[in-house]
Amino acid sequence: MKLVVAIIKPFKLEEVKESLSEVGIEGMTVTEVKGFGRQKGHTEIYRGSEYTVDFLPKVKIEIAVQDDAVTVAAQAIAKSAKTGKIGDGKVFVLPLEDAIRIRTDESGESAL
Amino acid sequence: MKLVVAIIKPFKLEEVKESLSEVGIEGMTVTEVKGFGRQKGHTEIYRGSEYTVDFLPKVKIEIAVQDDAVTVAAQAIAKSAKTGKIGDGKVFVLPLEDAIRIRTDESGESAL
Amino acid sequence: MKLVVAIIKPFKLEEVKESLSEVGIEGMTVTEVKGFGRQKGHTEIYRGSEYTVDFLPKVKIEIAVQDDAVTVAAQAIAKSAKTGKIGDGKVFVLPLEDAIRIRTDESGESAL
Amino acid sequence: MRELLTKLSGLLLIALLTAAVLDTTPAIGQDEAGPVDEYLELVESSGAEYAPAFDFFTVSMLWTVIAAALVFIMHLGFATLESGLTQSKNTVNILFKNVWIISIGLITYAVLGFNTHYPVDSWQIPGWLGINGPIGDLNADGGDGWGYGGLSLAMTGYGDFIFQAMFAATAATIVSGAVAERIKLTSFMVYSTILVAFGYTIAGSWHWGGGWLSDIGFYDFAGSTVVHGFGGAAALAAVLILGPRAGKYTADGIKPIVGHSMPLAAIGVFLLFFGWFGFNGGSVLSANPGPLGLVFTTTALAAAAGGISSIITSMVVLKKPDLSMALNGLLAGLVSITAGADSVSPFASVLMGAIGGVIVVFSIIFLDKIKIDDPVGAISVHGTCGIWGTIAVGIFGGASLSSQIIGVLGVYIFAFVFSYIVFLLIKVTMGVRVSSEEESRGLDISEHGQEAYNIS
Amino acid sequence: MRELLTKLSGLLLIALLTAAVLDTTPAIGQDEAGPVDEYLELVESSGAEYAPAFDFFTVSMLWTVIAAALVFIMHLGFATLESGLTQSKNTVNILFKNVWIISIGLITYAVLGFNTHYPVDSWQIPGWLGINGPIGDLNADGGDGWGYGGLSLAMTGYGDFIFQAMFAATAATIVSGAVAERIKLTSFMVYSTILVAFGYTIAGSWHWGGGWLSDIGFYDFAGSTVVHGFGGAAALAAVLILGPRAGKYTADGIKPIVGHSMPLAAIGVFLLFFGWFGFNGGSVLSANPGPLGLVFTTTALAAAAGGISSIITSMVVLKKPDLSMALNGLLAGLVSITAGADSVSPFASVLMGAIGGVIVVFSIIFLDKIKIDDPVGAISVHGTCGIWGTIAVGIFGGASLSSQIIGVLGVYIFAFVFSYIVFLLIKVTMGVRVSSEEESRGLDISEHGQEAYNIS
Amino acid sequence: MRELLTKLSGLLLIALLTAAVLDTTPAIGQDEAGPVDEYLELVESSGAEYAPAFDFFTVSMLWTVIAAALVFIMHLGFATLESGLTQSKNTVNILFKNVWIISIGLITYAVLGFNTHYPVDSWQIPGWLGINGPIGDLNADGGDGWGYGGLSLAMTGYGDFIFQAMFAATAATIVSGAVAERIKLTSFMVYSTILVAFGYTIAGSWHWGGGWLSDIGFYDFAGSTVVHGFGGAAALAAVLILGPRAGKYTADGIKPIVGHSMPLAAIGVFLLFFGWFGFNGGSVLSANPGPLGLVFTTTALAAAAGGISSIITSMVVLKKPDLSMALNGLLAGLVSITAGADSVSPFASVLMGAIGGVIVVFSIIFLDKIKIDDPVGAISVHGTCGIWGTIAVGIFGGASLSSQIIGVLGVYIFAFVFSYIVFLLIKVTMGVRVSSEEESRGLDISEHGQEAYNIS
Ligand SMILES: Nc1ncnc2c1ncn2[C@@H]1O[C@H](COP(=O)(O)OP(=O)(O)O)[C@@H](O)[C@H]1O
Ligand SMILES: Nc1ncnc2c1ncn2[C@@H]1O[C@H](COP(=O)(O)OP(=O)(O)O)[C@@H](O)[C@H]1O
Ligand SMILES: Nc1ncnc2c1ncn2[C@@H]1O[C@H](COP(=O)(O)OP(=O)(O)O)[C@@H](O)[C@H]1O
Repeated sequence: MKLVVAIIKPFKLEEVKESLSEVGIEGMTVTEVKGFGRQKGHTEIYRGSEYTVDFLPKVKIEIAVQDDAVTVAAQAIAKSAKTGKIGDGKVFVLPLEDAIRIRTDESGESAL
Repeated sequence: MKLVVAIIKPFKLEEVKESLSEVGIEGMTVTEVKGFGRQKGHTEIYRGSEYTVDFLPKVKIEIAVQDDAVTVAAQAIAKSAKTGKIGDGKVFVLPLEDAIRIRTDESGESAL
Repeated sequence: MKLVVAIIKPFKLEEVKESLSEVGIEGMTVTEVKGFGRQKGHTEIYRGSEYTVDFLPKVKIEIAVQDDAVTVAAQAIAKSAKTGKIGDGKVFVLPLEDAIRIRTDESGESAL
Repeated sequence: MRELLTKLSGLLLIALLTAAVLDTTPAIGQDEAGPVDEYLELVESSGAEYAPAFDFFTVSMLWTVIAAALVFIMHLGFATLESGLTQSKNTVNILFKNVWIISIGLITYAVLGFNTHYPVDSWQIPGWLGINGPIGDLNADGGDGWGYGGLSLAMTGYGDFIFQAMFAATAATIVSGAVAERIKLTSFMVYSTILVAFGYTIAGSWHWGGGWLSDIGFYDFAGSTVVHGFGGAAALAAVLILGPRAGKYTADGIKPIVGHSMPLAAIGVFLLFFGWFGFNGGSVLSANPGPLGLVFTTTALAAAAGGISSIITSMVVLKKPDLSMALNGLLAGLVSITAGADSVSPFASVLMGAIGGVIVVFSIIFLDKIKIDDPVGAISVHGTCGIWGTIAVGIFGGASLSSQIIGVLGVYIFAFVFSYIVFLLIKVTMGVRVSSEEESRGLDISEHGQEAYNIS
Repeated sequence: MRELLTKLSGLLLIALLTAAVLDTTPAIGQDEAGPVDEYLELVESSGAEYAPAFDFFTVSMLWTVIAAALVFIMHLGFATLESGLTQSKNTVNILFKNVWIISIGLITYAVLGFNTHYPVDSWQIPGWLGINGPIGDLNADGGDGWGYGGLSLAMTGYGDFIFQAMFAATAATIVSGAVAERIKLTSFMVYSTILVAFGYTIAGSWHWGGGWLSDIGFYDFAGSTVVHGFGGAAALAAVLILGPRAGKYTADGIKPIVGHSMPLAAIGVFLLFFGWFGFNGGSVLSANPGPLGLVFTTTALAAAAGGISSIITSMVVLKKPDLSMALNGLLAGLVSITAGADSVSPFASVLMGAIGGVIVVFSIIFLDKIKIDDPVGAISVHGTCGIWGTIAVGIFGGASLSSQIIGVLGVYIFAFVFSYIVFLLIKVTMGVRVSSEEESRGLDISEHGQEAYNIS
Repeated sequence: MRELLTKLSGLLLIALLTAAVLDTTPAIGQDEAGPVDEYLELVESSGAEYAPAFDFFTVSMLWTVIAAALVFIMHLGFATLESGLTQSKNTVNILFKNVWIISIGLITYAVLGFNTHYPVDSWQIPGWLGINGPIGDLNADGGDGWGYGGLSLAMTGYGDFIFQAMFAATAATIVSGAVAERIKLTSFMVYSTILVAFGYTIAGSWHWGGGWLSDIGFYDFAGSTVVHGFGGAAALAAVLILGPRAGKYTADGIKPIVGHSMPLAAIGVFLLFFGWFGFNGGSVLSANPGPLGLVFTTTALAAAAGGISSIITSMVVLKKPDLSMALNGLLAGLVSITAGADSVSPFASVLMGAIGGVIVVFSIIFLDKIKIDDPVGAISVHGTCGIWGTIAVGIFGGASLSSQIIGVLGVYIFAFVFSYIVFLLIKVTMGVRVSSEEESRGLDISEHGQEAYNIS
């Protein structure tokens, strides 16, 4: 199993979620994060002094999938999250050794 | 070493924390996340129009442990987080190659 | 590739970010988390009853790097995040099997 | 002399003539008739010699309606204070309840409250019970002049009504805070309606309506007992039936359920303080300069003293300067002076407020000890301090101590019993508490399908 | 008799003598002259026999300025209500707009608004258009006494000005809520300035300025039509040109854009309710006890009825007790009574408010259905209920139904057309809408480079 | 003629007779005596011919206490403004300080402030220092009628006290904002107590207490200098000793520490604007229609002008429409008009406010440049604009420019030195600043063990 971790632009979340369910992926965990990379932040001003906000709001999606589903999932995300503009984000793939469904104690792929 | 990642229902956090310390696990990192899966969200209404809230509030717990402690940890979590109702969540186990304690620069298992 | 995950004290974030860019690491994802470990929380009081706040605010930094950059990154973080006081946090290193840059579909190291 | 006399008479002549024909031609020759014209007619019609009294009547009436507006804003104070001291997952519910309370409070007061609060001569049980019908045109039959209540009331019928109507909902609001975060919405809507329509007005009629309490010389200037005490005692009964919030009292002690926004709580308390100037000041029932100034002074000083003493108490007893206690302390001072604001010295008002500020801290801690869960401290602030404030008039204000005690007992027992019975009936019929599932999820989503905050 | 007569004359003599020399020697012997001295001189100068009227004048003037302050606080009400019912990423922008509106509203009213609102004899088109210049020293030429407007106005020139000035900005505020979250700041600043300076004042002159509407006997006590209706109709025009917020109306139906803070929204509505006592009560234009009490009562009861009926409606129609609807219901009740607050019975006021509370719910749902996106419901609350409130005076208040209808048509059409043209001109010249990029990012960052919340 | 004369005398006879026996039998025959009765007696007792003056007295007294309530609400304004412009980790601390300030301010004013502010004849150093004891029963010896201060004051003793008492705490509140986020709580509690008890009242006695400033003809209507200037200068001294917040001024320039809630800040400013009508309007010290209307108008127009000019300035200088600057601009306008609200034309008031709005922006930027860290801009708003407002009366209000300058110098220097010494003494004895550890963690947890927000 793999853990597919994607960092995307917040307003793309809905789209990504839909394209994932199209490829049969119904489970995921989402976290609000702040991103730092090529895409630069913006400058704000407060009571006369400027300052730059480096970190941009992003959304992190974590999905545990069977090995064979990795590419489908990654593609689905990459396709639906793309705007072509800098800051679109990343998809990371990590090895996942085990998974347990708390409710049923099932483990392994059947837990996903 | 492994990184045990658990997604649980928020109100179960205290219980999980306690059962973990019972098995001698004192360190963990907790994140508020939103979950999406079999458990369906609820519909809300605002000024006359309905809409569904898909994502449910969950809590993510990350625990770095020695290899031999994985099962204990996973069991402790699974046991204490279980309500038997849909949406109880998952426990994932990821390989962890190295760990460093920033304060002391210790690394490896001694850093946990 | 590796995923370097660091848990640090919030007010150290700026420093860590700078020392990372010094070693040429420009990309990272940051999450506000709550930490639990050796460092104990504080007790608060509300309307006459005391209670302890166990979880301490921490910041999690995730950085995907090439294998050869891991030590540099880890060192940079450890150095800049250290206060020597309990609660400084951890650096974890996880294996990363693949990475995709959504904008360009580049994958592997070139995606970082 | 004779010459002058003639001259005077001349002046006088013009004066009276002008006045006499005012309704046909305006005084200072100009075409359209205006409010001043009409006013002069009114004055004339009641006899020119009453002009000063009439003006006083007008000033007093103005103050009465302004005071009514000030009492109204107290409801925003309650709404924000209650929201601030409870969890954000129940905020929509609390705000909603407060919109309901002020609305239903005003309507029921028009439908039957006013005439039940002031039965005048139509009691079913003289001095004890006089339930009556809706208000009519209160401006009719001289109700818009001092014809209303004769010289004994310096306001019109509507002025009297609207000022008292704003008070009515208060009782229900006090309960609202104490039962927050676990009561079923519809049940509360029914309960609060019955409480403001019957409970509050019947108890009130005993004192302000000229009932048995006024006969025994019970003294409660603006309602430490008949308003705040009533609400506090009613709240206690409701809480006893309802039980504490889930997770508040555990095996290993009290687990505080922390309020979600201190700024909201502070806004609430300052608005209540602000509105209290109308609550106590308006209870002078006229713009009489002497009492008015005294009431404003004693009210403000008692609040301040309550704030300070509660701060000191929290620092000594709790080892922390507790904001929520300081806020309750201000209110404690206000409740403690409400019964005697017009009849004690500034010095006494400071004492009364300061003692109230100490009492409230211990009362809150004590109620928590005996597992009576009052999220906002309403029972302590209004109930406990209401007792103290009323008794204190016997100590500092020259009222008969025994009458004060009888009054407190009478009203508190009635409020408790009335509330207990009504709440129990609702419990057996429709239930009073949400499911533990709904409670942990929060009433906003489970009862309203709405969330209070949506930061994006 | 003769003997007594002499005695009386003696008394009288002393009285008049004392009065006559008051400016040289204070009445109750003491050195420095004070306000009471001056006041007595004023009274003397207008003839001692007018004393009561003069006092009434003073009381009425006091009420006028207090009412002005109450109307002012309505602008905080609007600011918080609008902020609460919109997204947090646009909050700075909304607050900023409200600071702008009240500021520019007051200034333009001094520069030309007041004299355009009340052209007196200087109309360009009699009864229709009388644009005039800035105010001068309104205390001059007896403007500080009842010389101002003779006995027909119980206030000074400045009293009249400041009370009306506080009203002026309201129209723009109503639009502000409807166009929120997508309008370009600078464009709104220009638009709102023109609207308050010309649009509102011209339409107002037709009725309160003695124009053609007052001639046909149109009755609008405090402005259901000329204030709220005007704002609502102007808002509708602006929204039609501006279009809905991105993502609100999608292929698969309406996607609600949820307000970010219900406590802010509730604070706003309660403050508006509070200020409305000045809005309606002050429109009595004097402290005349009869009407004043009636107006306070009808205003409060209508609001309460609107709250209750909207709650019931939302429970029946939406199956949920919707807080945002309950809040709008209170306002709906207030708008519905504004035109007739002084001329209907309490019973009628309850009816008028209750109907308003039902209307507003359906109006909001309907506008959403036809894809008119009004984030705060301003068009429904002020526009739709403004119509109802004005017509209702024809039903319950004895006004001529036809005149009422003509008045509504006249003002609404003018407001709509005026707003449409101005907004269109601004669209073609400077643009009215932010880029979709800026909209999704939020106006706070894109327009102000500031964020409303920074929880650390 | 003779016939009529007789008739008149008849009327007169009845009038006087009735009046003469009013205390025994009520005027309009009915059993129980009420406020109007009592009032008529009062009128009688001071001589029927003073009736109008007496009514004026009553109206003025009513306005005085209402104004006091309006000034009170300014303290909620300060509390919310300060909270909004600072970090959420220090919010409990700021709210707590504001509860403390209003409480201790009222109490100390009763204990010694009032009689030190107005020493009348008991000066230790004539015209400079007159520290005196607590207030007694101010209603005694005619203090509840115009016996109090004779005709020169249209209020009772308590009216005078409560109105002035509400002002007193203001000085400390101004400092509170400037020293926020790093001052030690207990130290601030001691400091603020001394400042309001002695500093403010001594400086005030120089002008309003009939001291040397009033002798040289210094003119400060409602306190641009003696209230706002005093607070601003005292704040400057405290900040100089205290130093800036950690991390504000770094090697690579100014790092703004952003306020955590703009809605709170906006609520604060609007409430301050609202309360200012009592602050300035109440300073007319009577309900005299002429000045009252003028003061309301100049106050509102100056605020509006300040808002607009600060908006334009921020757009030009900072390239952004800065909300926090716009909010400060409104306040700047208000402070700028406070000294001359009763003595300048509306046009002048617009100018004064507009200039104030420009000054405040540059003052804030300048103070930041020279590393004087004032989180809420209190020094600029109250201190800098206080100078401008006072001088402006010499330019637009006909006051002597030299006297104005002397007055400003006198009060500002005294306030600065007094505050500096007191603050320094506290620093050496108990310390004034929290540890950097506590500062970065936030005062809410380190000082109060409480958090302001707990969103669940
Ligand atoms: N090396 C990295 N490790 C972890 N997250 C990264 C890394 N590089 C980028 N990110 C995340 O991806 C987001 C987008 O990256 P960025 O470089 O800004 O644009 P792009 O992905 O289009 O090149 C960043 O905001 C950050 O959250
Ligand atoms: N494939 C997945 N990858 C990551 N997180 C998941 C996955 N499936 C479920 N989750 C997380 O687990 C939570 C519970 O899963 P759900 O399917 O709703 O109930 P259950 O675990 O009882 O079957 C989800 O809300 C989500 O946060
Ligand atoms: N075993 C662990 N797994 C995951 N996170 C941990 C673990 N131990 C500690 N942490 C994180 O590191 C933080 C600091 O650890 P702590 O034990 O308090 O101090 P130190 O790292 O100096 O020993 C904790 O707050 C927690 O967020």
